[in-house]
Amino acid sequence: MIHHNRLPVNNCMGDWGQNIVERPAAPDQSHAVVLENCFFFSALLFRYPDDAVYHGIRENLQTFSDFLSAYGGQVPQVPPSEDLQAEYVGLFVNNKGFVPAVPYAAYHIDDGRLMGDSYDRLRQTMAETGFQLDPSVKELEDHLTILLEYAATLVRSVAGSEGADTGGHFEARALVEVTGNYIQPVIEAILPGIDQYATLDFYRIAARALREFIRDTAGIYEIIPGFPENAWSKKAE
Amino acid sequence: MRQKRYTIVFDTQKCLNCKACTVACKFENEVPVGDDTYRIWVTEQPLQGRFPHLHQAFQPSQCQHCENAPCEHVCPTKATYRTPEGVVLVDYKKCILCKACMAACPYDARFVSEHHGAVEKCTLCAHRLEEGREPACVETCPTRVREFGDLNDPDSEVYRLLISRSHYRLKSEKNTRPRLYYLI
Amino acid sequence: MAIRIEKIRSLIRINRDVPALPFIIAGCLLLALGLVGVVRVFVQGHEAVYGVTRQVPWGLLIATYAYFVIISTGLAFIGGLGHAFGVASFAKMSRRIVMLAFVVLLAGFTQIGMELGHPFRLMYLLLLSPHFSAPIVWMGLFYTVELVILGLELIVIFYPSGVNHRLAAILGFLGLLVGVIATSNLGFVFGSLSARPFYHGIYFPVFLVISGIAGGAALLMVVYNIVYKLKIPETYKGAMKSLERLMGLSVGVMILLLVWKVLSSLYSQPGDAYAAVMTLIAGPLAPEFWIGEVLMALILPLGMLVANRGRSMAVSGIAGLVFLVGMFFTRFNFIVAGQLPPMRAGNEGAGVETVNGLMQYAPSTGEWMIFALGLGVFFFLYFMAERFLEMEIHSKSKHLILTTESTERHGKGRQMIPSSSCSSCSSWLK
Amino acid sequence: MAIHDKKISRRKFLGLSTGALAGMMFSPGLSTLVRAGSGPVDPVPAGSRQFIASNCAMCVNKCGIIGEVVDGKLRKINPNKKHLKSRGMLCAKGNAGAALPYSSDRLKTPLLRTGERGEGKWKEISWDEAFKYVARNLADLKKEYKNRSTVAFASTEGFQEEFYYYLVNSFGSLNTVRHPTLCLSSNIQGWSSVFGVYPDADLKNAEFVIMLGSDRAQALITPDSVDFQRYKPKGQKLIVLDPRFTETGAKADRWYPVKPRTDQAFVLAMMHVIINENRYDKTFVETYTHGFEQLREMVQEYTPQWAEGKCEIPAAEIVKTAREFADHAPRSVIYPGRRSSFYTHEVYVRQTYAILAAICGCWDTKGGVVPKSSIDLDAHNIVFPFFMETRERMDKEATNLLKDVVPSAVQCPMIGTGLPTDSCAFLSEKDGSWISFREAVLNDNPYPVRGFVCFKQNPVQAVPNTAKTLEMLKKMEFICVIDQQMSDTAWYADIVLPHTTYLEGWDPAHSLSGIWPVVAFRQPMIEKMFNTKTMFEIAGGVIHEMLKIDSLWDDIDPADLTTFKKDIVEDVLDKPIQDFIRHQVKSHPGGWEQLLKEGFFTTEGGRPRYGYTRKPGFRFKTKTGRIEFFNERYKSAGLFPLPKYCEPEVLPEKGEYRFLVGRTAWNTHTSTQNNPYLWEIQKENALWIHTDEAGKMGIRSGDEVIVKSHIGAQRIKAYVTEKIRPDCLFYVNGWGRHSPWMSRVYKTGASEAEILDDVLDSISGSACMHETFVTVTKA
Repeated sequence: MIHHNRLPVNNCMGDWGQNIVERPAAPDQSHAVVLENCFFFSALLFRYPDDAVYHGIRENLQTFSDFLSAYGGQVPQVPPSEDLQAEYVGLFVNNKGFVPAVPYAAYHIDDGRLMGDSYDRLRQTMAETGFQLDPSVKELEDHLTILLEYAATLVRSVAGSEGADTGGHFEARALVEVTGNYIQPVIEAILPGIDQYATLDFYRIAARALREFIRDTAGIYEIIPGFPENAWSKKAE
Repeated sequence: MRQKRYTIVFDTQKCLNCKACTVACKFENEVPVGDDTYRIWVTEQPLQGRFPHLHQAFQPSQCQHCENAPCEHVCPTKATYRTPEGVVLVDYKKCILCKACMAACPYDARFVSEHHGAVEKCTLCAHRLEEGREPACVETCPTRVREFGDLNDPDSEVYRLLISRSHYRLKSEKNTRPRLYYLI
Repeated sequence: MAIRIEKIRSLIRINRDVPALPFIIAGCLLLALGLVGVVRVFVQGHEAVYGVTRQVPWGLLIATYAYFVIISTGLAFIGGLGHAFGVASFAKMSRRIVMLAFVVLLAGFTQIGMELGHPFRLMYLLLLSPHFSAPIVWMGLFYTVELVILGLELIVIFYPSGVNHRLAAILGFLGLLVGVIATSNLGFVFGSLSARPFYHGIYFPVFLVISGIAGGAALLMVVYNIVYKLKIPETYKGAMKSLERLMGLSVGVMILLLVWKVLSSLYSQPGDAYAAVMTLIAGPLAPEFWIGEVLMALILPLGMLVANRGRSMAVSGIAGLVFLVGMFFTRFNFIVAGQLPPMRAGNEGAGVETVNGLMQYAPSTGEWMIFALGLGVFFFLYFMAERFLEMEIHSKSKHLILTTESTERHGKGRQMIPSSSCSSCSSWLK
Repeated sequence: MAIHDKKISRRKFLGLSTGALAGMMFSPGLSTLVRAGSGPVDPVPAGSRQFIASNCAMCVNKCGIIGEVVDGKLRKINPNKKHLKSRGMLCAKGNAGAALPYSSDRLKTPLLRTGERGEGKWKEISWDEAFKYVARNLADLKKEYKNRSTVAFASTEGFQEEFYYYLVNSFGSLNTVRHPTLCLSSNIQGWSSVFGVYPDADLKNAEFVIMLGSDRAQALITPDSVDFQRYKPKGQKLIVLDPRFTETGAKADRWYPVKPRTDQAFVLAMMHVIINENRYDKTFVETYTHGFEQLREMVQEYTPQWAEGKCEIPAAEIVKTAREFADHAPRSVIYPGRRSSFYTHEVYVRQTYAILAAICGCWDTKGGVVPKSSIDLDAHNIVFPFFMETRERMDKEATNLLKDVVPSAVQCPMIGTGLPTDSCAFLSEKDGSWISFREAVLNDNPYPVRGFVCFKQNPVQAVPNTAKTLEMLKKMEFICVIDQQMSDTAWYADIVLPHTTYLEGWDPAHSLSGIWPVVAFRQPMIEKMFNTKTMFEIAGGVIHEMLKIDSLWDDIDPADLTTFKKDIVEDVLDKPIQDFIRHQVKSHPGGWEQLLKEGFFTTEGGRPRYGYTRKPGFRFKTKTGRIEFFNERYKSAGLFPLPKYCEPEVLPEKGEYRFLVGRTAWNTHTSTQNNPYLWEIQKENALWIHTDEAGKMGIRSGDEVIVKSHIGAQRIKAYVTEKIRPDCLFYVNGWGRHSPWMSRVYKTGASEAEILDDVLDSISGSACMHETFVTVTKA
């Protein structure tokens, strides 16, 4: 997670400004960039809305209004920061001793227990694609927001590898795996909890948008330049 | 080397009904939480007498590792088998989930494991035995209700208990010849 | 080659007279329902979809499996009488008998295939790692052989260039024999369970075989009534009467067996057998037992047959239909009743939840869907055959002269001359 | 996905107006992911398997455990077979501890309240902010009330509690309140009144054991729960007195369903028999004791026939038990037990038990009642500053506290004369008394308490009368809770600090006293999973922030501050905790290595030290230095010096039942009911009601009933049984949570604290949990 200890509060606005990079996208790459940005924006939506994230969501909401209304049916109002934070904690962190929408993938895949076997496999995949969690981040790798960010990163890797011989095959398979075997199980599992316990519409809409988006990704991936046909085969060699 | 004959001898009079064994078994064997998924259990026998003259016994139990195991007989694919030491095991890869063994077991010791995609049951913690460790239920018990050992070893505690104290086996009328003994 | 295709083509026709379409449509609907069940099983898993539990591991699907395969072997028995023992009235029906037996057996296989957690494992492990002391191995083996025999029989009796009667007789005899053995072994899958006294013993190996004969006869009577829209042609009336007698006799034997099974399980209250029988007589299965089993499988059909005495074929057909419904209950009741007395009492901590000392079981919707799959397979395949295949054996066929002659004789009320040595077999069927 | 659907989904995506999106690019500036190798790498471990020794923390026993850690994850917790205290066993809770770190319900990061108290609106904050917040609030309260004791510090026992007291003493409040007055303070007081100490029972070697009200088969205490059955085949005889037929009762040779509150009569009559039949140990009495003649005189009226009328156990049985006890002495045990928060006169009850042991000489000898030994650890030589702006603890300074607000405490006709009216007679300084403390806070008597810091305690569930606890919390201007889970109490806090689980962090060494003393500690079995800290780190963090606020140090000698910074902050809190532990065990060569390897160590080969109080010249910690039957301190305090029989001051009215409190072996406190492995053993609690009583009301097992006291009412399912006296009702604690703290047990079963009356034993300050009368009706 992005914690205050990583981004000093007084500085976050500035930081956030630098995070958006205007990049002249090559025409054939533009859709991949859109896809990557959709993943990254989704990651922001499901990240704890500290000041940096909160402003990030607010400032980009208009840009992603198409995305949200296409998949979530509407563009949510962004509630005041304090309300959104309370809502986030109440849904995803701690709520009267239980968590209505556990954001960890392994919890839903492996019998309601954190850090199960699927968690190990994810870390393995991350390592094999050259990534790891920033050691200063005290979270588990299978947290929904980290999974989404990882997916964004993988989209970029695949698109960037276009033309290369072994071009991004491994990354493409990792992308398929992370969306299909991790993100999808979490979002499908937590949506009912969010619907039941949410007090504001924000995460309801965001979660619905994410679920619909993820359900569609199988069809979308093939627009990524360099996305190999055989990426759907179950196991990466 | 002499062939080992593994057994568990229960002194149920020591049982506190504390359920330590059942929880230890679940972790050791990664048996999921669930009302039907358990390898061992501790039964509170029916209360006897009227207030204030009451008696109650507690009976921990599990797969009896029968020498004449009905589950083994009815298994069509030899998925259930007995090791030379007398431990009745299931080869999960061979189990077709016909559940004949569950129907045949007079002790209700077996259940379907979704995790293994097979019928599973107490293994006497065979994986621990290989490492020279006792079964988890034996080890964790506060009062040592269960004693585990080799019946072919005259120096073993189980041998000593069985030659010195009267005992019985569960449902002996079924002639399953359980390898697990209960002291009286 | 071209000639052979031509000959095969000669088998195919469109029988507009047979009211097959409604059944094909019904079959399709049932199949669709069944496929939903299949998908559910593959997505959610057996444990989630089926209502069986640790203490009642066998449920509706074992009952429906037994229901189908036992009817099939009953049909094979009747077919065997026709083919091998030259009971000519049955031999005339052989195409329908064998087709029915084959299709019903397939329907049965769908049930066990969906019931088993790993049906494909069973297929290769039966070859690689068979455990010959296990009744299921023999049951599986004999039913597989039975399927092969019935398949071969189908080829032989539908053989375009004519039926090899000797071969048909051999196969018919084998079908009868293997069928009886297979069903008997199915009975022994239960009969071998000493843990469960209600199952244990010879009752089921015998009872299932007898009930299968009754079921086969009943199904034939029902099917002929459907095919001929309740107007059975003269040529089949003899066969129908024989079927009535066969079914009546079988039901009579079933009553005899059941009475003693119940009485021996009640007399001096022998433990779990008593508890199991009490679930039928006055327990949770009482409606299924008294209405489903006693009334519909035994009293009504036998009563109808006796009262009718062969006068109306339609009444026989209805008796058959009632019996087939009742027979389902006999299967369901015996599978469930045997497992309701728990192996361990439902004391606190035992992990066994009992009500009045008994386990509980009710089939889940998923299990009913799989039953629908079996029924769908039967209706669809069989009535497709009725619709598109030549199911009659024409007297013109020179290969069937013997049969035709005997039929004519029989039709004229003359003594039937058995074509094989088994005269006793045919004579008691009159 | 079908080709067709793929096309649709692709078209939908391509239909997004992508201009702005494609032109924009998120840089990894906000990223949580880094390129592998760019930071300190935590490689994915594969195939590693370790066995790590530590000690359990699922209840108070601290049994020896060995974690099986595979690929960095805790797979199983095994018992430490060599552990001297736990005898190589591990109970259901201890086993279930392996699920604790992997529970999604854990507190993961510091939370600050943003809504109303109890509304459940929180924000995440960093530890730095949290430390600042706590320090600033402490400073504000000190400034406003000019009294450091205006902040109360509650805690439950545990290895890290030591560092909690670093925080407490660095702030300088004297208002601390711990668990003993909910548990065993009357027991300690009663036994100590006779022997000067609270001893253990040598159940391993005893031949004859009487347990009164202790359910050792379910309320597990090591090594007692082990010894009393594991060694029973050697011929040990067990007599159990309990209004319930507990599992311990089921193990007993004789179970007496004693009428509640009359156990003392049974034991007094035993003494009557033993003394009048000259079965007592004359040599022992002469050598070691004080006041035997007064005792002899007192017990004359307590004949077995008299006792039968009180406790409803036949006189002949009492005589038989008395003779057997004397015959087996000194290998006879009258079991001290642990929790004694039963009745208002409990101190006298326990004093009675202790005297029985003493007259038969069952003291400090094999098979008797034996004083605890302990292994000395090296303490850090630290002195906390002396703060001027600190007032005496409020439950000591209060006036008329007991008289005015806990009338039941002073109504006992027998002990009424000398009973204190201001505060409890013999209050343990550090422990306080929960019931009287809460009353004092509620009445601002003698001064306002406006801050509440709570370490791993859950008073909302644990202290009788939940409504009052919530009222107390409402008075607070600042509430900080340090816990592993969002407890009922944490839910009402302003700031919640997540504590590291006992499986993820280091805990200091502790000397566990007993007949078989050991030194135990904890070491991490697995890496920390979330943004949590141990009390050691939290104390350090808060104290550092406190040091930045000058007003917090304006009432001490500046020299004290310098020493404080040096001795406590620099030398202890700023160093790794391992240094602290090494220092603790430095007098025990090889002790540190032994701790790392075995999780504990012992001295003298772990053999019990019987008899050191029997050596000539030994002074017992009593006024006379002898074992006192006649308690001189009680006499000076105006209390009755001998344990005279105390008639109950309040009796149940018609239709009322006495409510009993008890435990199961799979849950001790209120923190484990939600653990899935324990939850599946018991999913809800049920009301024990005797068959005859249930019959009168037409209640059958499984029926819903309402249990009502004048404190509150609870709805619960009935369990109709012969296993309880007809005049009693019982359900086990831990269910029916006030706030839905735990998903699995929320709104299932009934809560104990919601109906328990807050009655006080005014001698020890203990809560009296068996003094509540309830009615039951069909729901």
